[in-house]
Amino acid sequence: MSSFIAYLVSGIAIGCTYALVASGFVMIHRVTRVVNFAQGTFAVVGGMATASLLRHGLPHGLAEVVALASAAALGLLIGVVAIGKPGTPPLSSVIITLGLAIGAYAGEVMIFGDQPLSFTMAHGSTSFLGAHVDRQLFVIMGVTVVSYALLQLFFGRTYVGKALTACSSNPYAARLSGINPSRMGLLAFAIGGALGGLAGVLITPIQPVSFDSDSLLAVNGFAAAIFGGLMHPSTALLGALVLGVSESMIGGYVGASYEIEVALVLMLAIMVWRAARTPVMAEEVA
Amino acid sequence: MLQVDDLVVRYGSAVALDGVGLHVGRGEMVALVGPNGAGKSTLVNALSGVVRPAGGTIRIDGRLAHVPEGRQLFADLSVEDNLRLGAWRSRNRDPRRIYEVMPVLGEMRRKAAGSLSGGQQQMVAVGRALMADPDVIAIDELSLGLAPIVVADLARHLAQLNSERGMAILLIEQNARLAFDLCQRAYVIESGRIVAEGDSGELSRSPEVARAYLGGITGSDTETLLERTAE
Amino acid sequence: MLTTENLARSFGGVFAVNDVSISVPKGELRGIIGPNGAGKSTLFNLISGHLAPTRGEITYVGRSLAGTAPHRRAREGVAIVFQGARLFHGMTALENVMVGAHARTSHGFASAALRLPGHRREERLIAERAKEALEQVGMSDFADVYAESLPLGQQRRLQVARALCGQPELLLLDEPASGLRLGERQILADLLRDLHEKGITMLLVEHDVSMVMSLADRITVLDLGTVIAEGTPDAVSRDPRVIAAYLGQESSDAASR
Amino acid sequence: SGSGGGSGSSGDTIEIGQIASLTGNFTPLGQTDKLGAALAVQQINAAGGVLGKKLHITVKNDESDPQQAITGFNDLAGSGVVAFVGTPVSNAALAVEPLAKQKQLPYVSTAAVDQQVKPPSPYVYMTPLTAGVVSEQLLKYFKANGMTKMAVAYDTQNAFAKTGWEDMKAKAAQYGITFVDTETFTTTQTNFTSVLQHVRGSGAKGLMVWATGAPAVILAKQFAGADMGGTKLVYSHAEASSLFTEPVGAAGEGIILASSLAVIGNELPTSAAKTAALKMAEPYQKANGSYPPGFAFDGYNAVQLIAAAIKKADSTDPKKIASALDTLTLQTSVGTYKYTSSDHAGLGVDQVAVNTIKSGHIVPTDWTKVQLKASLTP
Amino acid sequence: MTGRLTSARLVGAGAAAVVAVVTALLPLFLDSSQLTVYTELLLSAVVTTGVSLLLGYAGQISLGHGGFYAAGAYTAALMATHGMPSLLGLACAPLVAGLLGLLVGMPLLRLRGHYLAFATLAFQLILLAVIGQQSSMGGDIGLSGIPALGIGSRHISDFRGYAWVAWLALVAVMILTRNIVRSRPGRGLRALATSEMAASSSGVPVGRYKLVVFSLSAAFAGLAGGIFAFFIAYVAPGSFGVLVSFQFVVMAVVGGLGTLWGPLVGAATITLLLQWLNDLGARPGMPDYAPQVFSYAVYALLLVLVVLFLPRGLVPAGTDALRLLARRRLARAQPGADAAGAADATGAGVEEPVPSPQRQ
Ligand SMILES: Nc1ncnc2c1ncn2[C@@H]1O[C@H](COP(=O)(O)OP(=O)(O)OP(=O)(O)O)[C@@H](O)[C@H]1O
Ligand SMILES: Nc1ncnc2c1ncn2[C@@H]1O[C@H](COP(=O)(O)OP(=O)(O)OP(=O)(O)O)[C@@H](O)[C@H]1O
Ligand SMILES: [Mg+2]
Ligand SMILES: [Mg+2]
Repeated sequence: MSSFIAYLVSGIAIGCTYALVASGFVMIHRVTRVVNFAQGTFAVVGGMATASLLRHGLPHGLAEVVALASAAALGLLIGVVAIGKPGTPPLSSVIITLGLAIGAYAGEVMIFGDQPLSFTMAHGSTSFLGAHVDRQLFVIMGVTVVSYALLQLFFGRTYVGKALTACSSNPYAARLSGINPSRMGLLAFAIGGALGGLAGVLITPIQPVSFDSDSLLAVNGFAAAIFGGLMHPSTALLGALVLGVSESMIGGYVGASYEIEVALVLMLAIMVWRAARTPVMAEEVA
Repeated sequence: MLQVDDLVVRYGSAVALDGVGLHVGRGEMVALVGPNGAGKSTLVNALSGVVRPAGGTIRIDGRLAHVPEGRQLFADLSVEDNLRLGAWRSRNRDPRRIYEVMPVLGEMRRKAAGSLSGGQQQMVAVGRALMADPDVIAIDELSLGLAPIVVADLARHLAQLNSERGMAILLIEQNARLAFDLCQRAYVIESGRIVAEGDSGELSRSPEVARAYLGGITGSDTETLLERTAE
Repeated sequence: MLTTENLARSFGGVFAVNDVSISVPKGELRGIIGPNGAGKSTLFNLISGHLAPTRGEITYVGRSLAGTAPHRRAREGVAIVFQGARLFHGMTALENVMVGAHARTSHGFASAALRLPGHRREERLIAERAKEALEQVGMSDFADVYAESLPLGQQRRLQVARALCGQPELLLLDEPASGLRLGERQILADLLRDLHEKGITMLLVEHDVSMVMSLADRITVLDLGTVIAEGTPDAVSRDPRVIAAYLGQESSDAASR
Repeated sequence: SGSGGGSGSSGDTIEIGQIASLTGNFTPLGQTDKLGAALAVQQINAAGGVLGKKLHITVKNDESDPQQAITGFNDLAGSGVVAFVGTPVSNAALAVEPLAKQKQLPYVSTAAVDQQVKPPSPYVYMTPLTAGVVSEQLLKYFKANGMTKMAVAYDTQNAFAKTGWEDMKAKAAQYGITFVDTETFTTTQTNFTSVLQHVRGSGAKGLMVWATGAPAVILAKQFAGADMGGTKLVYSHAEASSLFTEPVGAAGEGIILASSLAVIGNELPTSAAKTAALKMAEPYQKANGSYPPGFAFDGYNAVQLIAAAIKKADSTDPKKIASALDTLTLQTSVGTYKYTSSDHAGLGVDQVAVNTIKSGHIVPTDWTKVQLKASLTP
Repeated sequence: MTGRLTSARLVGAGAAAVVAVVTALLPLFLDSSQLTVYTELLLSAVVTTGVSLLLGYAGQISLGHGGFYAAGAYTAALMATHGMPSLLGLACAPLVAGLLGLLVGMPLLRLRGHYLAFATLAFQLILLAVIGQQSSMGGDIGLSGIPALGIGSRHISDFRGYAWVAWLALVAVMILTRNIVRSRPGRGLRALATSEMAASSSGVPVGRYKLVVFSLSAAFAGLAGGIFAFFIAYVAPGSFGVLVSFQFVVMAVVGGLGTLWGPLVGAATITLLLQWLNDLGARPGMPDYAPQVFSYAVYALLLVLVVLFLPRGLVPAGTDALRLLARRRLARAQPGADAAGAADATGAGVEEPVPSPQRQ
């Protein structure tokens, strides 16, 4: 039983980190239709910046905030390159983000070095329903719940949130209504950067992060985000939890080597099943 | 209100508009007619700034709203959100005034705009532009896919906004008779050039215009449509 | 030729088409009118196979179409002109029309890849038919223009040409005249009359009432997903329910004049 | 074929080729490997070179990728090098090794994977400790410290880790050690909850980890955060450098890890071995700011071995260099290599130290201190 | 009009022939390391041609072609190491990959857009993980000692032979692609890329076409993989990572989607660029972090610039420039001829796509 609890909690927490990366994907895609493959980079920058700022003597709190701000600024920068030039088709923007993700390696190696960095946020472990659980996991879960609630409210309830959605739904019509899709897109990139950075800040204490940790984070985050069609935060969260918990459970009860395969097969099965039930009509709006 | 001089628009090396001049005064309703590919949509796209002109000047006093050709909604958002976003630059975001004109939309306010029928979508597109409380409205194909009753209602409503609030209207309409009857003045555009302009009554009496845009098998019904409008 | 029996389709519990039973004999031009949201396009989507009915049955030349994929229906002669543009981007107008010939041709990947002689013959045939179809809708001059850069009116006509290139036996037309100017409408009307004379069965949805009235043999009126009237143009335009739901008093007078 | 072995180098230089992972996952290994080799070349040339000629080394980046390693090998082989310092990436090393045989060019590998030399194949030699000798020494340590019930976790995607574990498994019974729990993971794994949970439930006295790079660090971190009671965490020699101790930080305290003697050069009792280690370590530290990791010693030694073989063969003919290597004995920075035609690995079990991490530094365990005193001081 | 067209076509055919001959003769003048690059480049071009057929024409994105590449390589490697004739192994490589494409495509091609991109990516991850656990397939460590390609006792003994095998494969794949694209099924593919509804109502069997083209492009990748296995003589899951699949898509986009020559140009550009950066960074005198930082930064910079300023890719940009040049020269020769040029420019040459009225 205590094993089960341990797997469950760790699965949920890992799922939450995927969800945070995913939320950045959703944020950016929902506004710009660009799948931002530099999303993992934000997490890396967030995590590594926090670690190295702490090493340079900045206090907790300030270090995290500065790191998040840098991730947001990086997001803005990537946004400017990826969608700043009018008429860049989404596929080109996607390739650009991929290129920038690789280019970011150069900066990261120069600034943070090529070794993994880590730091401690919440100390030690605690006993939870008979299982030993790293305290950091609870921090991750708490922050994720709050961010998702805010995100959901933002897109679902606020006027600006609707305007952001409108930009990807039909940029032409958005412009006609006076909404500036480019500016909104940049805003989304900045927020997406901050969300990615947040994921990094929270993960680094349990998983040291190096400049090339981005691909794994990006793949898992993308997997979760795709679950919600890169559009719906709540389904993305669900996808992330399915992914995290199933990985954890399979790792615990079957064997760690099968974790990824089984989780991916599960996701594929759900996606195909869902697609089989939606007619082409629904996807090709007339 | 709206003043266009010497407007030139190119797509690559093809010239879509070639020195177009046009004027809509406050409280005026002006029709723009012309065959397929004449450059009407290009002109209104230039007005709202989504197409960059290669030359000429555009001056707009106040707020311009644009009903685009072929619907163009935010398909994933609800009807109500579509309408509210029309008021991005205005303060009044209450869509009820639109529901009064088009009650169907009120019934469907929660539906995703993309799942509406073609005609219903056109209503949303018109409604969204009206939400902006514009000083000038450019409507590209008003009656596209709309049932006759609805066209009549909308035409009446536009006329009312025009007379009561002085809203200037530039109307592109396939049904030239409707356009001429609704608007005081009209321009005829062909191959990117204005070829005729003037009082709609006079224009419709011109034999060339009448042959190209008014006569033939259709059209007789619109007279009566407009009688209703005038009521 | 085509019959529907108690055909129904709901979206989230609301019926867009509800118990529609119509029967269109071969060679008829049937007009379908009704207010916005009456279910006309939904009906077309059911017939062309893009939507599965919630209930009911569609029979085409004596056979049920249940479970038949859209491309099979196309091969059996059902063609559709969609309400939206739905053209193929990155292809010229001529190529767009050539795709329409898929319904009547057969050479596949293997014979194309190996350039078998039959393939060449068929390619020539397809190109001829496509040019002919473009000619019919009066768009020969635009053969080499990319479809997405055509103005709206031309896009509508191109769709008609694409449908014709498949040599259909049943042609579903969803507002083919929308966005067309008067002169262009007349050309289209002439074309439809021509096709009618050639014996092609047609279903025509159009909000230009006088156009439908002048072309159709019979008219079916839909409202809220159900048939509220059916008959000759004359009879329908005098039907009080139709006037109340769709035409409005005065315009029905006009239509019947 | 387009490339010949080339019969030595022209003029007054002797060309040596090096393949190293300058980018990709194994960058730190390749970078330090390259620095070590460069230092050896510099020292040899400063001392007058070999056979009156200067050594010149050309480095090809394998991007941590076997395919690129092959590209690099062919490139260098075509340009007439007489011998190779091999890549530290074990998978790449396995891919390149057949080419060395085919092209008949001596290839001194810096990858720690036993398959290269087991069985010994002509032209292929290695400088790092083999997993075999490391396993043996660690098993001895377990036995001496009463850690008879052990758990193991190894990276299935890493040739070094896999063979290391297989070797240890084969010898365990000999030393009375039983492995009560076997855990596997992948190079990219980031969550070790299940591994730790299983180990906790197995009652093992220690967890032996065979891995390199990121997973080793992450596992150590999560081990520290999981409250594992008295269970010891044990690593192989792959982690014996600041590349591991720095990112692990405080979570590393008390971890047991193996290494070559050179890695703890400063801690060795005064001896020829210490002098040899510091001859490499001190200039390296001066130039690069930190004590050299094991990989740097590997690169350094590879060059030393090649140079010694050239001198012994008195020729730059690759075939003659190879036969010289087959009978070479050389005191190097990490200890004494004794290559024979049946042993292309050269180092013995007494060249392995078992250490622990104390305030961020790698220091020998008491057990090793006792042993070293016996073996190194006369 | 037709006169102009056929002469243009003739010029095109002539240029293609010249390129073919030059590339066929090139291996004679390359040294062994250049031959390696040459061969890897052509193999990438073979896979990219498939990816481009899928993405550029049929509009279906795959981030999993590295998986099919691996499938071909493993098929050839396993058959050859089990003593089967190497030529049979090579022949089976595209077959097995194509079959796998069919099998995988059946469920996955129900997905569209980003979903499909993810699903193919996941397929590759799963495939590699499964291979990694099969000790009979060499596991994660890989299979080495793959015998050389040959018939009976005659074997390809040097890299030049493989360079020509790769050349043959590329020529075959390009001819096949050209023939398909310019034909009835090709038009069907291009049609379904924009609207599956309209395509199916025109009689295009959308599901089947997608499956066929997916499987075909998988087979291309498998063929390249088969040659790769014999060429490198070592296969391991690590050689077919996810980044490889991304790389193919990047090559296709950089070269120009929807063009026949784009994949080759894209593959050549990217491969040579990477090779150049690699050599440059490892030069003596470069700082330690140089290869690392340098290769990332320059690669990213060039990629971004190309995509940003030539969004349609290198090949379309090149042909546009050539056409412009030709027109200028024509205009200078006979001043009246400019009008002819203007006629075919409708639509094609729009510099800044109008925020297009989508979803009509
Ligand atoms: N995006 C584009 N790229 C290239 N050419 C275009 C583009 N949009 C329009 N054109 C061309 O510009 C000309 C004018 O088109 P426009 O859409 O303005 O005509 P229109 O008068 O609105 O026609 P319709 O009545 O059919 O809507 C046409 O020749 C058309 O082909
Ligand atoms: N995918 C869908 N999801 C939900 N509702 C739908 C969907 N498609 C159509 N509807 C609804 O079904 C009803 C009928 O739509 P349909 O498009 O058939 O109308 P129509 O008769 O063609 O109208 P119009 O003349 O405006 O084109 C409408 O109320 C519409 O909102
Ligand atoms: Mg228009
Ligand atoms: Mg409709």
